[in-house]
Amino acid sequence: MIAFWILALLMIASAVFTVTARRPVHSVVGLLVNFIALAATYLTLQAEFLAVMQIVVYSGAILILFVFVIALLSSGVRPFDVGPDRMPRILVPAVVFAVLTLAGITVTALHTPVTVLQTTPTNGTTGDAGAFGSVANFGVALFADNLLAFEVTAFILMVAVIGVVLIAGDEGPGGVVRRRPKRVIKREPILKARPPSPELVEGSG
Amino acid sequence: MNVAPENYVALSAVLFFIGVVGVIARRNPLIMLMSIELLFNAANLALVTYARAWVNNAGHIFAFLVITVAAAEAAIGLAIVAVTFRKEPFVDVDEVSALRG
Amino acid sequence: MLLYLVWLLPLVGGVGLWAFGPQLKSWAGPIGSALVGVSFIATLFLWRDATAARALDVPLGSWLPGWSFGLLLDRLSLIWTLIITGVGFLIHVYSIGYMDRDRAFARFFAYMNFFVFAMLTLVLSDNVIGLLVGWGLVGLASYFLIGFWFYKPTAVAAARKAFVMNVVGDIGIMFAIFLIVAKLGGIGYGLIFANVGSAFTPHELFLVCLGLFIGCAAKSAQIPLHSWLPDAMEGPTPVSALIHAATMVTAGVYLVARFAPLWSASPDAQELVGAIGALTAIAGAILGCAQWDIKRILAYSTMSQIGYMIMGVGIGAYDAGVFHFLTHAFFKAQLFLGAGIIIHALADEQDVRRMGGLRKQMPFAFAAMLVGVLAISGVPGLSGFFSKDAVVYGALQTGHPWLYAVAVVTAGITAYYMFRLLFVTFFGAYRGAVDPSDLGIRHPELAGTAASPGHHPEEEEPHPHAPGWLMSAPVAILIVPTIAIGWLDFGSNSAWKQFFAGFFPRAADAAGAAPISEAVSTLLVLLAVAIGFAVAYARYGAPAALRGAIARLRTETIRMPGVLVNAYYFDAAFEALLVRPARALGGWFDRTVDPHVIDAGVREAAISAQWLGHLFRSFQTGLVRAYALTLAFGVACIVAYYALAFGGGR
Amino acid sequence: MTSAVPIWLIVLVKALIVLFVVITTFAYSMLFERKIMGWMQLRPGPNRVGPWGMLQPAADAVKMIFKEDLTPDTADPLIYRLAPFISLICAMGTFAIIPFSANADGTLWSVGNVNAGILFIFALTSIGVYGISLAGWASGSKFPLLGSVRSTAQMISYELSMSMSVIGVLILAGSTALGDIVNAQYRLWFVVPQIVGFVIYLITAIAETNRAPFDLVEAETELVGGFHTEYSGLRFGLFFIAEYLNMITVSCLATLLFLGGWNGPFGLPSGGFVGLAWFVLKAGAFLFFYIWLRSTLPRFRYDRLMDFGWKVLLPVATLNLILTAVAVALWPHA
Repeated sequence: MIAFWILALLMIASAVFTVTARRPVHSVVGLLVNFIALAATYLTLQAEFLAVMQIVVYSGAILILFVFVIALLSSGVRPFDVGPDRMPRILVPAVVFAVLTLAGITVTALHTPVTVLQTTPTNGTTGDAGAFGSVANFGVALFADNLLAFEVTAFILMVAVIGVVLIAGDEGPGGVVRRRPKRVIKREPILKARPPSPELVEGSG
Repeated sequence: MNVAPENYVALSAVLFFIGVVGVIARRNPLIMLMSIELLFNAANLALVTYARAWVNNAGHIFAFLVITVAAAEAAIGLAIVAVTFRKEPFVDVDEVSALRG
Repeated sequence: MLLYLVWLLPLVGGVGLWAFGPQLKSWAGPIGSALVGVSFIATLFLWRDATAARALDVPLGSWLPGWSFGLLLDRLSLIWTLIITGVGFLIHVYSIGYMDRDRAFARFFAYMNFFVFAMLTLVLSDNVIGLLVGWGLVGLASYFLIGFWFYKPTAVAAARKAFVMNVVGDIGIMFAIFLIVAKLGGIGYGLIFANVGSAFTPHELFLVCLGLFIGCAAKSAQIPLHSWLPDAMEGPTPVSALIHAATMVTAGVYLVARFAPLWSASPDAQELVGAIGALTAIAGAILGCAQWDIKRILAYSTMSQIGYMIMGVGIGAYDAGVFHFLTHAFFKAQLFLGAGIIIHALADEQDVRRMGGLRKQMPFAFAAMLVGVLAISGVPGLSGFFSKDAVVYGALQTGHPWLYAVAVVTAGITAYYMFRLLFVTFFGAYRGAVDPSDLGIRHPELAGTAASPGHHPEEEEPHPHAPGWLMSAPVAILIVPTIAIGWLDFGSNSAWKQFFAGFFPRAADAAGAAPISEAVSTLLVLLAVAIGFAVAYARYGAPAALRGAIARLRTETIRMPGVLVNAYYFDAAFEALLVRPARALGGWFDRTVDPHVIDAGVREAAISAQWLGHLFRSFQTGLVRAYALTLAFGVACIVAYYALAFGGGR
Repeated sequence: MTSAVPIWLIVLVKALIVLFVVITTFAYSMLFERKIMGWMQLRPGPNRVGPWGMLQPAADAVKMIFKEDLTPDTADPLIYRLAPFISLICAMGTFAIIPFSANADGTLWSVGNVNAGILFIFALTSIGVYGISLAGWASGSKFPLLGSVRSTAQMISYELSMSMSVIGVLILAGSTALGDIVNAQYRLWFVVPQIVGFVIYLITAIAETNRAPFDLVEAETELVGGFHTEYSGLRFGLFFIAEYLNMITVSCLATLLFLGGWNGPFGLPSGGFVGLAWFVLKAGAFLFFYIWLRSTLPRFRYDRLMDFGWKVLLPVATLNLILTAVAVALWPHA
């Protein structure tokens, strides 16, 4: 109970920080905290494997990409950040819609209470092998019952990889080189095979 | 599950709300992308909550797939940002309007 | 597991040779042959499983309840599989020699292997859908192979004709399958045969059998869908031997034998099939007497012999019909391969009028052809004698005296035209140097007797030469079964009858005892054969006839009745009744419907799409956040709907 | 636990013991490295402070603590200060679940036992990257930034192969719990059937910890000090500790995953303190190997490094994984 409220407050605070931070890197840090808190929340919900995945994939791969791109783009040209909107015109409808959404979801959620099948932890606590949400449980669900979805997702990832290489690679569509190729350093052999000097040849003869 | 699922769903709604504001109000493409990640995670939280409430790990699977798709989305989004930025150093999405009809 | 191997090895060959043909070069032939050979050996290993009490049935997978697909190897399909792979293997080996100078060597073997795969699919399937798939694939393979020399317009036309006619048959089978599925909800043979009596009314059963028989008639060249078979001789000779003599054209026989329970339950259908078979037998035999192209003679004889088989299985003498298929596969392959040796040696000359006297130059080919002719004519002791006798007597046993009479007469005609072929080709003097017009040949290229451009004739000397061992060995091997295989069915309790004991329904026995005994019947047939031989000898083989051969051939060619030359005007009738109206209809559509209805529709659709695009262009501002706002609006709407619809409690 | 001692107290005591041991190990592994490198290069190594230089780590610590802590003007203060702590916390966190030995009844000698133990460690190491990359970015100068970009790319590239190589072990053991993995090696260490995986793990482990010959992140000749160029004093010390702790973690992990953990070779006794001795011996050998490599091999060129990671290691690791999976599927009980 206490854990939930601490985590909830932490998540909300970090999310607000993410959205309002001046610099993208601050946003990343906020989001990182948010994700870790979310992973902890997953643990309280007995989604053990998902919690680990949340950190490994989201924090360890996706979010680090943001850091990478920020570092890549901020190398020299000009500080890569835009502050909070100077023109809050769009902020008003945004907040209106968002509040409407929030209110709607909250009303719906609170007025249709969810039937909880089991209030106690299902077959063992988090951490037991084979329990609900554990690696084994998740693996069976993923590879036995939802194999097609899994394969489709793999396909989506592959398409994304190809797309990214095409978008950001050195070559544009059709194999056209976008950027000038790198300067090639011509190496000269350190030891050149020189012809033996005539004196030496004569001397030896 | 000591805390009622409604609380988790409400938390998810709040996070979603923050994410929506971020996407609409910010002009920095990276922060917009991060706000989208927030949206994904808000949805995931709801999924995991219902999965726990109904003891059905289809919700976990779905959340996992969402994470995967989010990875693809982030990769493509960042690639686009990198390319755009390489061409002309705009960091304001309002100034990037090559798609105007 | 082994059955998978039998089934898929030729497919591997077909795909592999097609894909890697240019790299394999001359290895394509041996590889393709070896795959079929291995398939044959594997089938031999399966003999015991197939002849066990429960036949070998390997499931492949299922789609809907009652819709499981699988491979079935029982006694019937075992016979077919052995012939397809065994004779197929020999013909593959033969082709290595026959096609040695062709440019598309690998493509040929790819097609051949593909054909073997398709044929195996047809016979091994344990359900009607698999059968139909095999049926269609076989037609496709046949289309490929007839049109193998696609630079010959005649070959292309023949391939198209064969394909179209086969598709007519496919439609018949599909119709039958629809009926079966509609009535039974399943596709497996076991299910169908178990419910023959209960699920169909006699009327429906007749319709099913009719649909199936339309397929048979198309594939097995039965009247009136026969006219593609002689034209199919445009393909390479090994193709004619394998597909249009030994295996594919007998698929109709297989179909009738496979669905024997259906036929036995529908006497009307049996009568129809038997009558059509007999009609085809005699009609084909008569046309065989009027042809000069060696392959066309053999093609009409094939048509006639399949008529026998269809008659046999149609009237209920299933094992006799299947036995005739077995012997025919050997002796007809033998005849075609022997003819192929001659054609190959004479640089693609196929007109028997321009042969003659080849006995001395090509003794091996003569021996091979002689054995084949003796076998097909039904000379006692050779294979054809036993099987033909069984079929003919079967007609009498099952109470069809008229069909019996036709069959006996046909046996005589068969002997006549086969010996005619033998005498004209091998006796007398060589006529290759004689001017064609002296022989009555007016337009060699129109008669289909011109040297085909498949090989490179300019490189070849048109002189009779001995075949290479790759071509002679298969023929030599085939001689053995051509002579001996008939003894399987010798006597009243023969090995063959035991093999199929209890396999086929024998309802036809109830028709009563035959009016004459089998010995008398055999004597009658032999008498007809002897008359046929005597006439042939008198006209073409006697010393006097041989001396005036050139003049005689000339008068015969000129005075040939038009009804025979044009094969009873079947093609002309099809042309007038079907092709011309179809062309006219197509032309009308081309001029009227296409530009004013279809094109106009497409054009209007494009214009409206353009207009819509202009309309929506204004929404495309390029502002990402505006898009996001729109999305948020949409989400808000959806949430609002749910909040209003479900928010007030459950 | 039947005793009246509350569980959180036991965990706390355990954690403190491990923390103490780990910090000491870190200090002496540094000395160990300097000594060994000295001998390898035919020089004595540190020998002034205490007998054989035994008190050198303490002297270093004193120096670090009292050095001035500088923050550059161009730096982003928040991130600049945060980064070292991220590194250190992640480096230390792994020790919470590494089992060092086991009792005869199977109780593990670890602070906590997590079912998805190996995944947990991966999660922590993947967060550890942030320490370096954020530090590089926040320093606000060029060399650290380059070091940071390099390290991020390198870590992402090599973490993939590392996971792949480890999954082979997971398939063989059929569990993600570290204790189960070690127990599965009772008869045969996984280094034998997974020799390819072990070699890949070895290479990627060195790359993950940014050690020579993969220390492009802090290549002195190119980038001065890499991501920590601007750091000094205790904050630099934290990075330093984190690096060595990571080395120790990776060594422990190699011991657990491939070298049989606390199992003795040839059925020699194990468990309890004997097992702990085996464990320390193996991890120490792995550490020695690390140092040996550093003093032997030259540094990679950066593009070669990336090529090697993506075009050699990843395919080989994938192939190894596929072969392992097929083998396990064919002979499930062998």
